[in-house]
Amino acid sequence: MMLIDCPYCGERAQAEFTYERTLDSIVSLDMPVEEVLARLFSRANPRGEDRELWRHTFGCRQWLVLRRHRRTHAIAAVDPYAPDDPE
Amino acid sequence: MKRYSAMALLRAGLTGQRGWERAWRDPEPKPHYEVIVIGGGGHGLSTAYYLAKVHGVRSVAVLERGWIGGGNTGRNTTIVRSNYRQKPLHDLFDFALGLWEGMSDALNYNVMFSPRGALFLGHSDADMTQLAQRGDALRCSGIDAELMTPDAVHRLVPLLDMSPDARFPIHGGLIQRRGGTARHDAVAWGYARAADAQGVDVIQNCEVTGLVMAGGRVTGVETTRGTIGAGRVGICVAGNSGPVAAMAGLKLPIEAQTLQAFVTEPVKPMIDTVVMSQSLHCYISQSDKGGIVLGGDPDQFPSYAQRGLPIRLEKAAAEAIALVPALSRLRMVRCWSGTTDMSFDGSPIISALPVDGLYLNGGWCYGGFKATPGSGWCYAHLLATGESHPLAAPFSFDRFATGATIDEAGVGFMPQLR
Amino acid sequence: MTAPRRIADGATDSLRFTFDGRAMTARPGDTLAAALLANGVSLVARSFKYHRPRGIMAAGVEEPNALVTVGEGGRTEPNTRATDVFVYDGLVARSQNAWPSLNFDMGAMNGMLARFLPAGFYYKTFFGPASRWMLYERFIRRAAGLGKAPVDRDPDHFEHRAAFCDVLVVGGGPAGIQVARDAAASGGRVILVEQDALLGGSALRDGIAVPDPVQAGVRMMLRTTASGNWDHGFVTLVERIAEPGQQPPAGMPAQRLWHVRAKRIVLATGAIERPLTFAGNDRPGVMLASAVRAYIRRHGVLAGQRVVIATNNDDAYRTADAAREAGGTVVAILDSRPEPPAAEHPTFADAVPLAAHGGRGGVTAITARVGATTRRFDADVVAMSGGFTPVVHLHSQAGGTLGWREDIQAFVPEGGPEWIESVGSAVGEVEPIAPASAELPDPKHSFIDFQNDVAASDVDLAWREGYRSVEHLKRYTTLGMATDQGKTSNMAGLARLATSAGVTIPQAGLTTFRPPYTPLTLGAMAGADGGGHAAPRRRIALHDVHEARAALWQPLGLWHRPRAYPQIGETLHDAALREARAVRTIAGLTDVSTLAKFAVHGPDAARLLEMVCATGIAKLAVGRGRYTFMLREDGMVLDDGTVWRLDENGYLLTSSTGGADRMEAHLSYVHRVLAPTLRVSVVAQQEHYAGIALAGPRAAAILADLTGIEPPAHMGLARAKVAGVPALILAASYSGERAFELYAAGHDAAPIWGAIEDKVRAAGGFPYGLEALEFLRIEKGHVVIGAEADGRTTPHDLGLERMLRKAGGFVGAQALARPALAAPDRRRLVGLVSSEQIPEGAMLVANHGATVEGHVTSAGPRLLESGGAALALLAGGMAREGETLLATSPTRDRHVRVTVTAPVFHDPDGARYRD
Amino acid sequence: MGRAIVIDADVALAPARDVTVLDLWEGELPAIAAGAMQVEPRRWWLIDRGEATEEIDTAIAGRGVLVPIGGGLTRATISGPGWRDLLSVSGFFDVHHSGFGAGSAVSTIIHHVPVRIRVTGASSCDVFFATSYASTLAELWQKTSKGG
Repeated sequence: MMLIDCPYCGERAQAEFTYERTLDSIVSLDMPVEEVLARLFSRANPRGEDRELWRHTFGCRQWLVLRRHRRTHAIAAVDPYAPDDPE
Repeated sequence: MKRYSAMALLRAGLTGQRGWERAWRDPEPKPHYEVIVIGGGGHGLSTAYYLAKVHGVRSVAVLERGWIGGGNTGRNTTIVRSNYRQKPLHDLFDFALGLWEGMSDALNYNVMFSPRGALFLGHSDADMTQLAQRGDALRCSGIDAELMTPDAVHRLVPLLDMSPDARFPIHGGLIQRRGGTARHDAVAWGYARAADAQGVDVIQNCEVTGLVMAGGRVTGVETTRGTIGAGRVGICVAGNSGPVAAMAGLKLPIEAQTLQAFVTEPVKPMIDTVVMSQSLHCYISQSDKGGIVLGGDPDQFPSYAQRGLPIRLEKAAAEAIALVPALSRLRMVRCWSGTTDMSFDGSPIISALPVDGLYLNGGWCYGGFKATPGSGWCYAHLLATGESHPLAAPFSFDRFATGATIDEAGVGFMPQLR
Repeated sequence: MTAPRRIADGATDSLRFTFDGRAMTARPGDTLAAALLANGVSLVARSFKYHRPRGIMAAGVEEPNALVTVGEGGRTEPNTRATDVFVYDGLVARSQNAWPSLNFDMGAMNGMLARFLPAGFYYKTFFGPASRWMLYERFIRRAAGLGKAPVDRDPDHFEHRAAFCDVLVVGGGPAGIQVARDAAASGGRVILVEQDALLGGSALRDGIAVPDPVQAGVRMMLRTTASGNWDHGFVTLVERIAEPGQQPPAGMPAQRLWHVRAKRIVLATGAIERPLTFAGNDRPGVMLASAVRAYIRRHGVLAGQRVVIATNNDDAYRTADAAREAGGTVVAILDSRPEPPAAEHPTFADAVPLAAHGGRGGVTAITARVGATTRRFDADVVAMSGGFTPVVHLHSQAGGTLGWREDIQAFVPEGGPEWIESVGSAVGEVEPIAPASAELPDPKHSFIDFQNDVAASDVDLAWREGYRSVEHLKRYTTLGMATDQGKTSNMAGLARLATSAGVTIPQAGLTTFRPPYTPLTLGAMAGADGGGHAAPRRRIALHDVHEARAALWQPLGLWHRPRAYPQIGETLHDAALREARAVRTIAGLTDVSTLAKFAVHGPDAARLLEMVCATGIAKLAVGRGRYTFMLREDGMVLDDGTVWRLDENGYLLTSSTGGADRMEAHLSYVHRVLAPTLRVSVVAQQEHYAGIALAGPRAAAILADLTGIEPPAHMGLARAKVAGVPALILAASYSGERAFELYAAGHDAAPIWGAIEDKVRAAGGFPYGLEALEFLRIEKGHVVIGAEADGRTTPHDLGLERMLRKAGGFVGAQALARPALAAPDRRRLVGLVSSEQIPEGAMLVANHGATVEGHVTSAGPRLLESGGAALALLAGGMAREGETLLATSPTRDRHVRVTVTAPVFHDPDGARYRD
Repeated sequence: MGRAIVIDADVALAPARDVTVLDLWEGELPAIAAGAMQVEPRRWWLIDRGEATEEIDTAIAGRGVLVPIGGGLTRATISGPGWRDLLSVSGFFDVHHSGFGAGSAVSTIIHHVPVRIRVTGASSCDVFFATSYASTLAELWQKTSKGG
């Protein structure tokens, strides 16, 4: 049960959050089909850090970007989602 | 291979159990193998066994990072069944079930496959229709499935809460009588011993750290015990498919997630059948030792920690008590976590990859154990011939791009919804 | 009255309890183990495999042997460690895993066959078909297991609680108390948990007083075990409010599971004494030296009169002192070290126990090698000490690493998360020991895992057979897999493995520690979610209205909705037919409150909806609505519903009940992630509005009568008061008849239902439930999310492709281009008709035994004519129109000839929507 | 902590009725809406504003919207010294935190139910949740508090 430091609400239990997807699998509606399929259906899936989109579903309902280590669960950063985030 | 039998056991008893040999050798890696299987779980070991036994390919090494059977083979709820709704799935899993039925004899190792029945409970008329539909699909494929009335369910599992105001009232069930459980560790050990007897090198403590490429083709692997050449390399490391595929620069339609299970202290027999549910992620069975083995929801976020969310275990306990109230005072003695290879349609991938000489068997989600022999059989076919076994052909790597996905749950590409 | 083994102190026993029906007495503060020892009971249990007689070995949670069943009825707790239950008046304890009795147990036959039943014997025999294995297995299963589970429902409840603190200290011994007091002194919230009923830890067995942490501002939780250490300082604690089998105080739960979030965790979890490995080390009367001392000092119980100490460290000497003070005779101290400390007891250097002798009643003597000779000592208790193993479980569970300490022959915490530290004996502040002795003349009877009967010979066998990884050893022999989770056996097992391998213990490896530290009840895990509360039951706003009309309820996810309103003597099916026919011929009303509803407002509302919905939105006129559907990003149909334009920049979107949360998240995702600059507000109003649908040929007249307004045309909307309550009226039809959905604030909607129902009944109609609604919509050919749209179907599969916006720009448009989605043999929506009822879910085949080509997704009766209608997904879809197929359901033994038709059976032109 | 004390708190459930979402896609919260409960960065709840709600509607015209949600909301008024303990039952939020005083509000989850808690005084709070869950929470609190 991780502790996620929501930029809007402060530190909250993971039970209030839902994982959505990795940041690099966000697909915009104007992307070409090949890119859409590549993004939707492939993941780096690293045994280390990745950038993930989560939602504080049972709190402020905002979309957050977690830089999180998948083996240790250490969270290096939690930021509000911003569409111009470099991937 | 010294054969196991009751007589051999008796003789050994008279000589202080001295006569047994090693179940499998501890070979040094050779410089080159026809086929290298990365991953010494049940799937990898059975692949190696069938490569040698069925296809006569004996120059085979299974490379295991740690100890064989230490991944998801040893971290599941040991349930074996084939009653999936989608035809490609139930055909593959039923082929596996057929192999389970003769596995102990074939391997000369008692894997304790125990067809005590796999029962799905229905909690509403809608559930019962879903179960009937699944059963009808199975029966039309020649696979056993039987709808049960509430009374019949109650007779089979007398401790179920049959009251109409139960939170999950029981309207009946669908049973696959050929389903059941097996001793998970024994599957890895039995295949390792039988493969070893066929000349396969089972090499433990040998981590693959890279792939050797030449001319756009995989020609071997780098390991912690040196470079090993290979004609074909088969990845078989469900739970770690992503990092291994990344060695070839590939990304997969797979995300690693944690699935937990737990077992209670042993008690005298109280539940003889594997009990599951059409609308809950809840699995209940009793091991031969007497512990009630319970499983629940996956953790629904990516992780390799092999450490899960306590609230998932708590939910599984709550649902188990709702179904079998007498479980309330039993105690969880141990829990474990597997890293599952969650594929993006919920079905496995047994396929060539877009790199020559490299193959993948993975993406088994939380359902791989029951497929072990069938998975190995089909993967051995692919690695020996370069062609997909007909049963495995639908489980291709490119099905996501073409749209020919096999989505049993119908929830799409987000593994956390599965 | 005083129990016989109690050290005379003038006090009397005030509690009564029974063991195997025998009445005994105890004192407050006694564990059941202490009370049994006090009453002279040495044989308490039988081991798992060989049914060997076992007594009490330890004084704490590490006890491997003394497992009993405590309590009666639904409070029965099997496999309770006698050392971990405090006696209360009326406690009922029974021995287990013995038949016909603890003294004479037939299962002990297994012990005689032990030479044929080594570790893993079952992998080598019982071949043949699976049915033959199941025959053997039946006997194995009966012999296995320990206690019997209760049959009755648990009469007590359990609770989950959250707690937060700056420092969580686990372990109320001297080290833990010190840390907790210091932490409290520097401010902040400090919680100290102790699994025992008393503070003190190791100080209790040495009779040393400890300072009071509560007075220092510490929140103290006794009888509370830290069972799991998870991510980021999250710890699960189990608080026992009632002892096993005991009725909790009125209104209180039996146990609480605490979810604690701590900024810092201090593990003062102490150390557990290790047994020594020698033949017969499992006999009743062979005990841990620290336990013998604890029973004397803490409980005033001397476990035996003639005490032999076997040790490799100084700690056990304190036990010798305590035994003598209590009036016992210290026959000998057998110290494996060449130079033992000076002691006022007969002490033997270089002395190693070889075998304990005796019977079921317990140990009578012990043989030891003393220097070059072998000597025998009479004893009725053997107090052994193999050194102390720091309790590192919680450290390790959270990902902490361990390092080896040669001087204490144990692992201690090393690295790990920065918020966790260990103190006291948990970091190895324990007596150093002499290296373990490898001599073992009788490995078959020298036990390592006592409960599971794993002897040294089993470890040796596993090694010879190649099960050499410590994990293989554990799994092959079952060492460490018992209910004590190897607390006393793991180190001895590792030591034996290392000896076989000729390596050091750290080279041999270590198995991982996983929660829980001690077993915890599923009841506590479930907390308030146990029993009937495993998931919320959501009630609709008009629940009581329907309840008053004797509605049959149907679960749908967490919701419960009216399924039908049967009249007396009427079956569900008949009721639904009556209700549905009334809708076709007169009128009916039904509750549609659970539909998802979203208010979408703002200058960019239409743009957001066009991204979410695959159908046209922009041209929708104010005051009008239309059917719409949404796709997942992979092109499959996600949900469907209606969209209504309320004003220039305001829309109401409805979608399916079951998909409400998913749709809320989807709308938010599209808005906040894909198009965050849109000026739009999306508000979920699912529960704000109760919804009542009025349908049937008379619906428009009834509505006009109730509101005094001209009813809106089909897919039009209006606002009016009904029964004085303001309502939004949407002229939408799901049934295939002229219909209106009336939405009003949930708290105020009951009068609307009443008013409509009166008019409907006066006209000869009825309220109708989901079953009738299902009949109606199947006949009209409306698809349902979950049935026809099963997450694998595209708009093309459902015949909706003509509604797709050609220009794209909606979620899912791109992935629809995938080639397999256009394959001609995809299963597509068709209708089926038959002269009889078509079994829902049946497979579609040409003939018996032929390949399955499709399946029936929904089926119902024709309402005003005979026969059945169904919707189905069929390979090739409408290209198959006119073909005759078999709808076959082998599981229900129903096989019906059907004809493929268009998927609409009632009013295909929508004439009935026009007034 | 006392081992044998059932929580000392009173719970009263009633329809919330007058609750309206105020969403702004532009600009600041108007002064007349001050004191509204902020539930998201750009969303507030107007509770029991009665007639004033219309004035607020006028004040935000063109840059925001008011949407009623009270028809499906229940308000639990919890009072008594044990209210924080009561909300720690099956909860995940630190209700005992010293910063969580009168005037504070939080969205969290209790016993699987999404709730919004507003602290109204030293020994009282309001908890808002969807009415469909009212019986679920009522049963939980009845079992736990002295009312049970």
